[in-house]
Amino acid sequence: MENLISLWQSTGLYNFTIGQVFMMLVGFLLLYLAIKKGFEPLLLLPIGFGAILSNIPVAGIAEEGGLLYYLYFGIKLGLFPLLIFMGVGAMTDFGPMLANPKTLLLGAAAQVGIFAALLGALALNIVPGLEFSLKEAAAIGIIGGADGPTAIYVASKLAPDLLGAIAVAAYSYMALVPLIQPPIMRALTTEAERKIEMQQLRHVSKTEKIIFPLALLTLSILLLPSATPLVGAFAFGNLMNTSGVVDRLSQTAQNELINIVTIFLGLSVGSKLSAEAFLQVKTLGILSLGAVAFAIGTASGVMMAKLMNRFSDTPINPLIGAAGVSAVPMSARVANKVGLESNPHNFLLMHAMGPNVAGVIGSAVAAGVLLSLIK
Amino acid sequence: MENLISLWQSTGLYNFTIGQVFMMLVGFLLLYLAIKKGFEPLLLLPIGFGAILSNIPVAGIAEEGGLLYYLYFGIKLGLFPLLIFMGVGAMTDFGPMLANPKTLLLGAAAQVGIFAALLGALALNIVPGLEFSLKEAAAIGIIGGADGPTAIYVASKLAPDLLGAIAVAAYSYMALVPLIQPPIMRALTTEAERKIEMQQLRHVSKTEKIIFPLALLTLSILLLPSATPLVGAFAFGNLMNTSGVVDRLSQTAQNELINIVTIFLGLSVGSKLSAEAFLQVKTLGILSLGAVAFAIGTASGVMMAKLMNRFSDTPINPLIGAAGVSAVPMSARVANKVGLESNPHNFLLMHAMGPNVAGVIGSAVAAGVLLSLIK
Amino acid sequence: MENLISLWQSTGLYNFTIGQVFMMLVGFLLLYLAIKKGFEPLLLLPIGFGAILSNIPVAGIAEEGGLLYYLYFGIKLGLFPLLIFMGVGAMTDFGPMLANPKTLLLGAAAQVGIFAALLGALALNIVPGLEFSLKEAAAIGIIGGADGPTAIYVASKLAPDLLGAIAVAAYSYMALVPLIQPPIMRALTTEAERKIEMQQLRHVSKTEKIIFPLALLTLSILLLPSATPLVGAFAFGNLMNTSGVVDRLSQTAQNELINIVTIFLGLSVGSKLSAEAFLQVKTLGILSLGAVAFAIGTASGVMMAKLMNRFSDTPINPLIGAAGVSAVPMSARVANKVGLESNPHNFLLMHAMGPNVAGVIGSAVAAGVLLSLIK
Amino acid sequence: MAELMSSGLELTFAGMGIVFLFLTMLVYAINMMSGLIQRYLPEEPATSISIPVAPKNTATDKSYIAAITAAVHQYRSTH
Amino acid sequence: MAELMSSGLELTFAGMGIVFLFLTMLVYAINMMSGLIQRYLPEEPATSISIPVAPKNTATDKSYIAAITAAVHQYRSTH
Amino acid sequence: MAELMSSGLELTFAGMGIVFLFLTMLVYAINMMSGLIQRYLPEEPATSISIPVAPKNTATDKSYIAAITAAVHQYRSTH
Ligand code: NA
Ligand code: NA
Ligand code: NA
Repeated sequence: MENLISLWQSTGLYNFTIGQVFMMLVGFLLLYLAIKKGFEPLLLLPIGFGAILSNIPVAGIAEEGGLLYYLYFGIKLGLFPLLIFMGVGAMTDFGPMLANPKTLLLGAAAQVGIFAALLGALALNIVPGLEFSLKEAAAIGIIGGADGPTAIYVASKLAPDLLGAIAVAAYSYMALVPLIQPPIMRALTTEAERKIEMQQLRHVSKTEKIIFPLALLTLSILLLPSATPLVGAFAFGNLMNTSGVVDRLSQTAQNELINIVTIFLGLSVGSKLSAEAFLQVKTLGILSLGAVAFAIGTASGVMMAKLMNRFSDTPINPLIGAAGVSAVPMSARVANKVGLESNPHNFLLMHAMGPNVAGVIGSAVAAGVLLSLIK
Repeated sequence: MENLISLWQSTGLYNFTIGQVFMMLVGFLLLYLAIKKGFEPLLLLPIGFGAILSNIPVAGIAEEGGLLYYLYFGIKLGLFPLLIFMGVGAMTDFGPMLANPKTLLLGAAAQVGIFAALLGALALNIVPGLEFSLKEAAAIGIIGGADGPTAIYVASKLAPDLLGAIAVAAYSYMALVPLIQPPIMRALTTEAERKIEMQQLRHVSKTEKIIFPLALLTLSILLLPSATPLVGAFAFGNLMNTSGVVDRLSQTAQNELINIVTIFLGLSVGSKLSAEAFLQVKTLGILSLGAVAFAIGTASGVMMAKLMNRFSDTPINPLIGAAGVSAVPMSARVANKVGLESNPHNFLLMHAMGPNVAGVIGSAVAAGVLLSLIK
Repeated sequence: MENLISLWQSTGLYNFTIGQVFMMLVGFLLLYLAIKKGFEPLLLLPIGFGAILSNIPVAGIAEEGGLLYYLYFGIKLGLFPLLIFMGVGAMTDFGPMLANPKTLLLGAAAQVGIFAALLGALALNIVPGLEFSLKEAAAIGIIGGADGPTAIYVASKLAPDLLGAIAVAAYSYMALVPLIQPPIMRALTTEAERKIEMQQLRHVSKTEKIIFPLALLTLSILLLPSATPLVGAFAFGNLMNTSGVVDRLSQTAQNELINIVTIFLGLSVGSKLSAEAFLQVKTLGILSLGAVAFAIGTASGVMMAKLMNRFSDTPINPLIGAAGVSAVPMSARVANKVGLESNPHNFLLMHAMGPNVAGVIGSAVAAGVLLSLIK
Repeated sequence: MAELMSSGLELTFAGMGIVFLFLTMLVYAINMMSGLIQRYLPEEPATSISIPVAPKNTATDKSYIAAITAAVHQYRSTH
Repeated sequence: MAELMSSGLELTFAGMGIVFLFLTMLVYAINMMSGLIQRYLPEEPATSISIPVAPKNTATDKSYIAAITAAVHQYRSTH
Repeated sequence: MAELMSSGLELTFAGMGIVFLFLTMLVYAINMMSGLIQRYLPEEPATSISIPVAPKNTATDKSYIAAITAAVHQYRSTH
C-alpha cells in the first residue's frame, strides 16, 4: 500500500507542472515539423526529442546524473559546434566562390540581418517586462547568420540561458527559407533583373582550393583572432578535404564524426528547452527578431547585388544576393528556383553557391566581432 | 644490479596475487567462450580482455591514470548503456509486435523471472556468510530481464560492486538461451500445442511505426518516469530509424557509434572483474540466481501463452511465450526452431519477434520500478 | 572610436609575439611537407594545423576554454595513443613474423637506436645551456622506436613539455625513412649479401594468429607489466581482427575510431608546439638525436642480420634487418626496394614485414623498461 | 531478514503489477493508435506513403553534400 | 536604455565595417592568390596535377592496411 | 653528469637486455605454440577451419539486424 502510494507519487501524472507539459508539447511539435514537414530534421528531431526528455518530471535526465546533463558539456565547452563546423568545412566546395570572388560581398551584405536583430532586441527593452542585455541581444542577432553551429557557439558563450530558443529559432527559420525569401526577392527585383543570365564560371584549380582555407585562416588570424575558433575549424575541415592526402580523415569528419556529434548536439540543445528558460516573453521576442533578421538579411543581399550591378562590367543576377544569408544550400536553391520562374533556361545554382558559402564566412566574422567586443 | 633487482621486483611474476591469477584465467575463459564457442562475442571478448588487463599487477590499467579507469566513467555516468540502447532501438523493428499487440502480455509475464531472482537473492540471506541487500537483490534480479544494457544500467545505479558478475552472468545466459530454454518449453507444452499454426500477421504501416515509439515514451512518462532514461533512449533510436528523415544519424547510431561504445563498455565491464569484487561466495549466488531467473522467465512466458490461448479467439503457439524473456533475437529463433521440430511447416520466427521485443520493454519497465522504489 | 581602438588592440597584428609568428611558420611548413611532399600526412597535417591554431594570439584555442585544451586531455590521460595502438593492432598481420620467428631478433637489435639517443641526450649535458634530465633523455630516445603512438605515450608520461618536438621528430623521420635508411644499408652490406634470396614463408594457420596476441600479452604480463598498456591495447586490437567473431568491432577500430582519434591526437600534439616549449636549443638537440637514433637503429638491425647469418642454416638477407626499426610499413618497403636494385627477382617485402612488426613489439618493450625504471 | 523478504514481496507485487498494467495499457494504446491511423491516415495502396521518406524541403548543414555534389556536377559538366 | 542603444549602434557599425573589410580583403587575397597560382603553378592541361593525390612516400601507421594487404596478397598468391 | 651517464648506461644495459630477453622468449614461445598447434589443432586441408568464422550461436544485441532483416524479409514476402 505504501509502495502503491509511493509509486503513484513517482508517476509523471502526479508530478507534472503545467510548464513541463507545455514544453513537451513544444518537443512534439518540433518532431512533427521535422518528420512530417521535413524541417531540418537532422537537428530538429534530436532537439525535439531532447526537449521531451529533459522536461520529464522526476527522471532528471537533464540534471546531474542524467544523460543530457553530461552531453551538454560538449556544448558548454564549445566542442560540438566546432566539430560540426569542421565537418561542414570538409563538405564545402569553395570552387564557385573562388571562380567569382566578388560575390563574397553579397555574403557580407546579408549580415546586416544580424545587426538589425541585435538593435531590434535592444529596442525591445522599451516594452515593459522585456529586458535584453547587450550579450543577449548579440546572441539573438546571430540567428540572422542563418548558420546553426555559429549560432549555438555564440549563444553558448554569450547567453547560455537563451541557447534553446535561439537554436530552435535558427534552425526553424533555416527550414522556412523557401517560404520567407521568395516574396522579398520578388518585391525587390524587376522581372528584367530576375532574367539576367550570368557568365559561366571559370575552372578553379586544385591548388587554389588548397591555398584558400589557409589564406582565409591567415586573414582571420591577422584581423580577427576571436573568429579563429570557428574559422579555424572550418578551414581545417576544408583543407582535409581539398588537400586530398588525408581522405580517410576527411571522410570520417564528414560522416560518422559529424553524425555522432549531431545526435549529441541536438539532444543537448533540447535539454535547454526547459519551461523556466523557454516560457518567457523573451522567447516571443527571439522568434520575432529571428524572422526580422532573416528578412532583412535577404533584402540586404539582394540590394547589394543590385548596387554591384551598377558598377560591375559582368552582370550579376540580384537573386543570388539572397543566398548571402547562408542557410547552405537551401537559399542557393531558392535563388535558383525563383530565377527559373522568370527564365526557364537560367540555372543560378552554381552562381548562388558563391554568396552562399561566403555567408558562412561572413557570419563567422560577425560572430568574431561580437565575441571580441562584448565583455 | 640494483636495476636488475628493481626490474625483477616490477615483474608480474614477482607481484602476482593468487586472486589476480584466477581472475585472468576467468578472462581467458571468457575469451575462449567468445571465440571458440561463439558466446555473445561482441560483449564477452571485450569483457574477457578487460578482465585480463585490469588484473595485471603493477600496471594499474584499471586504476587512476589507466585506460580502463577512464573508460569506466562511461558506465558510472550511465552513458554507455543508454547509447547502446539507442542503437538497439534504431535496429529494432516493432512491426510484428504492432501487428499482434496482445503478444505484449507474453513480454510482461516473462519478467516474473526478474522478481523470482530478486526474492531468491533475499532468501539466500539465510545462508551464513551470504548477505544481499535489497539493492543488490534487485540488481541481481535484473539478470532475468535478459537484456545486457538494462542489466548494466541498473547494476551501475544499485550495486556497482556486483556489476562485473552481473554483466557476465547476463551475457553468458543470453548466449546459453538455446540450451536453457528448449527443455523447459518442451516440458510445459504438449505436442499438439507446439504444432499450433498462427494467423499470418497483418501489414503494419509506416505511420504506425513512427507513432509507436512516441506512444511508448508518453506512456512511460505518465506512469513511470524512472524508466524514461532507458525507454527514452530506445524510443529515440527507434524513431530515428522509422521516421526515415534522419537516415544518416540512424545508420551511425546502429553501426559506428554502437560499435565504439560496445568496445568501451565491454572493456569497462571487464575492469570490474577484480579479484576482490568477483572472488566471493556472492558470485556463485549471482550465477545460480541468474540461471533460475532465465528458467522461471521462460516458464512464465510459456504458461502465460497457454493461459491466453484459453481466452483468445485466435490461436497462440505457447512456444512464442518463451521469447518474452527478450535475449533478442536468440529466444525468438529458439521458439522457431523448437516449433519446426513438431511441425516442419510452421515458421514461428516473426510471431516470436513480437513477445521478444515486448520483453525488452517489459524489462525496462521492471527496471524503472526497481530504480523508483528502492532508495 | 573606442570600439575601433579596442578592435585594433584585439587583432593578431597588434598582439603577435615573434615566437608565435615563428611557430605558425613551423605549422605551415608541416602542412607543406604533409600535402606537397606526402610526409606522414595523416599525422603531420593535423599537427601542423594544431600548431597554427594554438599560436594564434588572443584566441586562446589551446588554453582553458579552447578546443585544443580539452582535446589534449585525451593525450594527458593516455587514451589517444592507446586507442590508436588498438586500431593499429587490428590492422597488423603477424603472419610473416610467425612464419619466421627468428626475425624477431632483428626487431630487438634495432632498438639500440633508442638507447643510443638516450645516452646521446645525456652526453649533450656537456653543452652549456642544454640540460636533459633522465626522463627527458628517455622520452627523446623513444623517437628511435620509430613508432608514433609509443613515442607520444612515453613522452606524455615522462616529458610532456617535449611532447610536441618529440612527436614532430618521430613522424618526420618516419616519413624520411626512404632517405635515411638506404645509404646506411648499402654501406654495411656487400653486393652479394644484398642479393641473398630467402626461403619462401610457410603458411600460418588462423589458430596461430589467434593465440599469438594472447601469448604476447601473457609474456608481457609475466615479465614487464609496465609495457602492458601498450602491448595490451595492441594485442586486443589484433585479437578482435584475428578471432573473426567481432568483425564489426574490428572494422570500427581500424576505421572510424582510429580516424577520429587521429584527428584529435594530431590537433592536440600540435597544441604542444608553443613558442615557449619549442623554440629552445633543446629542440635542435631532439631533432639531431632523433636522426642519430634512426641511423643507429637501422645499422644495428642490419648488423644483427649479418651476425645471425653466420649461425643460421637458412639464409637471411641483411637488408631486412633495417626494417626492425618499425616505421611500419615504410621500412619494409625500403628493404624491398634496395633488395630489388641488386637482384630484380628478389622480393623481400614479406620477409621484411616480420622484423617490421617485431620492431613495434620491441619498442613497446623498451618503452615498458623506461617507464618502469625511471621514476 | 523477514523484513527484507516482506520488502521483496511488496516489490514483486508492485513490480509485476506495474509491468502488467503498463503493457496492458500499451496493448490498448496500440489498438487505438492503429485503429485511428487505419481510419484517418491510411497508406495509399499501390504508390508510396503519406509521410515523405525523402524530406521535401530540408536545408540542413548536412545536406551540403547532396546539393554541392549536384551543383558541382552541373558546374563540371560545363567545363 | 539610450546607452545600450548607442552601444548597439557602435557595435553595428564596427561589426558591419569589419565584415565588409574582411570580405573585401578576402576578395583581393583570392584574386592575388589565383593570379599567382595561374601564373606560377598552372595545372598541367590534360594530365593530372602538380600536387599528388596519392602521397608518394607516406609511411604512416594507417597505411599499414594498404601495405599489408598488398604484401599479404603477394604472400598468399605464392601459397 | 657522470652519475647521470652511469644511470643512462645502466638503463641501456637493462633495457637492451630485457628487449632481447623478451623477444628471444617470444621466439621460443612462438615455436612452441606453432608446434603444438600444428600437431594438435591442424587446419583441415581443403575446407575451412576449426574455429568458426561466423559464430554459431550468438545472441547478441547487435545481431538484431541480421535476424530482423531475415525475419522481415520472410514476413514481407508473405504480404
Ligand atoms: Na551567414
Ligand atoms: Na526482458
Ligand atoms: Na620500433
